[in-house]
Amino acid sequence: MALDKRAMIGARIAKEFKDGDYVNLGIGLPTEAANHIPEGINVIFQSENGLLGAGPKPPEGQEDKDMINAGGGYITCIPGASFFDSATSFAIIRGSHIDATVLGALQVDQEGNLANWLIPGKMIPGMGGAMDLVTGAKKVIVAMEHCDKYGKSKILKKCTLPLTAKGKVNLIITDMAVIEVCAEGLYLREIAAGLTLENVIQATEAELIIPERVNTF
Amino acid sequence: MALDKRAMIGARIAKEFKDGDYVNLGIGLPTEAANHIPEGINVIFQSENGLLGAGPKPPEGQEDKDMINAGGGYITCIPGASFFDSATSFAIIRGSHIDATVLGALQVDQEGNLANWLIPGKMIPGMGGAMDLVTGAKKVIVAMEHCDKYGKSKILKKCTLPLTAKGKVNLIITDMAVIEVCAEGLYLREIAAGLTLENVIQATEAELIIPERVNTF
Amino acid sequence: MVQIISPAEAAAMIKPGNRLAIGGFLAVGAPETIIDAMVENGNKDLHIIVIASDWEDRGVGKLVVNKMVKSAQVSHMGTNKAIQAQMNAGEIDIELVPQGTLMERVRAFGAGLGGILTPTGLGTIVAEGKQIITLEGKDYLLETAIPSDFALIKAHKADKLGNLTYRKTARNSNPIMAMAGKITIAEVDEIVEIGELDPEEVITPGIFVNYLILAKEN
Amino acid sequence: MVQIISPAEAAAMIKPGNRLAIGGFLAVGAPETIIDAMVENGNKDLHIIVIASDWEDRGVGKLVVNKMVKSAQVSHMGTNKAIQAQMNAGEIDIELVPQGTLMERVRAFGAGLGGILTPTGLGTIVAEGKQIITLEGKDYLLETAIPSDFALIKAHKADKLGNLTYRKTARNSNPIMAMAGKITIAEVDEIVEIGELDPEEVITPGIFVNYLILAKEN
Repeated sequence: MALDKRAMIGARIAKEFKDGDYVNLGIGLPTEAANHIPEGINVIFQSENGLLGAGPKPPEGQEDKDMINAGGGYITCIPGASFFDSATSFAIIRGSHIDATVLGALQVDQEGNLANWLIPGKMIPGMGGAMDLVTGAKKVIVAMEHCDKYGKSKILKKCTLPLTAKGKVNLIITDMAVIEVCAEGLYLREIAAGLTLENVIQATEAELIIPERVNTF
Repeated sequence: MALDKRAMIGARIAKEFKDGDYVNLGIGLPTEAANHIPEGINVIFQSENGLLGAGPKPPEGQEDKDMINAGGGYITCIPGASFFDSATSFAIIRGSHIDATVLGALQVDQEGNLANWLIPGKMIPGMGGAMDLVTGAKKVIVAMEHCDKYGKSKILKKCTLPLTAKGKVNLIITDMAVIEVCAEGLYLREIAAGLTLENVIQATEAELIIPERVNTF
Repeated sequence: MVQIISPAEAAAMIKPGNRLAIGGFLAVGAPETIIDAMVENGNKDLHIIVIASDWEDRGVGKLVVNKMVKSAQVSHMGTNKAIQAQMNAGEIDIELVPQGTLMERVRAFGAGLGGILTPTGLGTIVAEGKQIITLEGKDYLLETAIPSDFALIKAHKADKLGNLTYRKTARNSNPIMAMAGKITIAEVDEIVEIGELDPEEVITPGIFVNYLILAKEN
Repeated sequence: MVQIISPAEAAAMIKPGNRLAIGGFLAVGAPETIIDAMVENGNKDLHIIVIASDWEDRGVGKLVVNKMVKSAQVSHMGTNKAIQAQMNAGEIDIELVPQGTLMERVRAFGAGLGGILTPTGLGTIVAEGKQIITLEGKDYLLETAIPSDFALIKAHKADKLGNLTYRKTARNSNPIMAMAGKITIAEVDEIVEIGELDPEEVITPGIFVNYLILAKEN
């Protein structure tokens, strides 16, 4: 994905966070959000391998072999951080103590189902902590490109890949749109600057509910 | 109970411990065992309110309000002690990490059932940690007077009081005898010095299996 | 993030019918300052989830003596005659729960689990009315998570993010109760600045804590 | 009490068919010294219980690459092509377990529980063949305890009673795996005298630990 698209999505994700929120960012695109936290908003990042208060990458040469995030990358921790074991980490996650989790997706559908861990016949990485995160976080945000590399919509009427969790997604943020998952279906809330309503509808297999007011982001 | 009887039972309990054992002593008579640990045997005492390495009572005036045992009495801790929460404490207990637990009893029966927490119609203290201790410890030792204050046997064919746990008692140590609970029933292993086999049999409602060799203690 | 409030403000948050998971073991590690404020505030019709009903003049025993408790899940009541008397008079509903089971049921709620399978209580009155699950020939009781509205706990130090440390055996049930409150209020001996606690020494991460109260001197 | 042994002695204890709960997360906090000794010893037909299959040249990945593993319960294998290849070739049996569920199932075994009820995995292939328990209208999967013969873990410091501390994110699954081994072997950076660890800083009480191994310098 182009750098400016990543930044745009990252910035839009970051707007979802309130001061004092505890947030878990999945690897890849979701981590981009950390670079766009608005001034005056303090967000505390959890790393599910056992850390609250994950900080930025250390300067080169100052890596600590015992300080990694859930993606395996070297990190630091901020003042007020705490370490704990993996069972406690997932008690935090599954017990709805995390305010928001942001994950990538292969597919999302209009029932809020998420598929992000398995393409049958391809490499099977395993679900890691994703199923627990999606099941337990107070708010589940999916961040992804709107379409796959063949131009096909990743927002479907019904997921075709094995699910990560059923009916748990709250918000979808892509390079084209911001879509809220409600009981009645998918509400189109925002469109990326420069795109038309028609562009988004055409790029989306799922039915979209179009409210009177759709903002630009 | 007379002091010398308490000491006799305490000393006999203490003989059950091997060097390096982790032991939980119930309140009352079982704590007497701590005073009789043989030279050269190191036993580490757990207190189920969250301590491994419970030590003796502090000298008067040196009590710490945050240092109690499960009976509420002030204690100290030994070098090598550790503090933990109550869930971890009972994970230790129920997970069979405790080598031996010693508890008092109202009744024990020949199937290894124990009743030690409730007399219907009387005060109901609650089971506290007793049910977990009896269920989880590797070896469950009951320490008590052989008969109640009316002279009635506390070792029965079948417990009549509400049970603490079913079939979990391994050894019964009283002021009259040491009795092992096996699949076939109760083996009389030892008789208190000065008593006859007949004394013990008469004082015991349960059937006793009398092996060829019965020692004195 | 946490807010530092007064004991009276804490007591005022708690409404009739609320379920309170309260830390402490025979009043050691009990949040006495919050309890005293509740007694003063006159909270009523409380459900308490506690290891023990403590002493009549210490710990949650004070809530009982002042007739503020309508029901309790508790493992030990041997040190408090008031709760026995109220139970016998039908003024208080008691569910006796083995201590280890109580801790797992409270932890389960905090950890988003529906319950746990335990061998403790099999063949006793604790098993009455409960589902027995057999796994590879071994029986277990299905014990369900215990929900709570508030956790009221006592810790030693807190930083301003709510990270907590405890002191000796006053730790006991407090870290578990702390996980389980929809709202967790921690009474502490000392509040320090962010960064003053070593991340390794934190026992309860601040994410579990909503409010801090400074303990009265005692 | 614990015994201090050599890495080779540890490897020699482990027999074909044994179930090993091994600590670490993407090889951080993995007991590398024990793993290397096992590779050298040529242990075979192992079942491993791990968060991740790590890297081909780090952590439990080395056991996989050397074809020592016949089956695994694991939550993440994305960093190790060897385990994917062996799985596709039918050389290794894999049960994929959500990471939080894996930790609870391992903890359950160590804590004497038969299992736990979790919402994680409902409506996914993880739920296939499992019992669903409905409590107050909410569904949960019944997930059973995962037994293990050995726990192989990495800690930072140990005293001679086996009390352990950890370092930063190298803590991860280690304290949970430590609870669950019928025999627990801890590899540590440093062994100190009894009394040198503050009772408040101990994360894994020595009761869970049977053997200590000093880690190779790395």
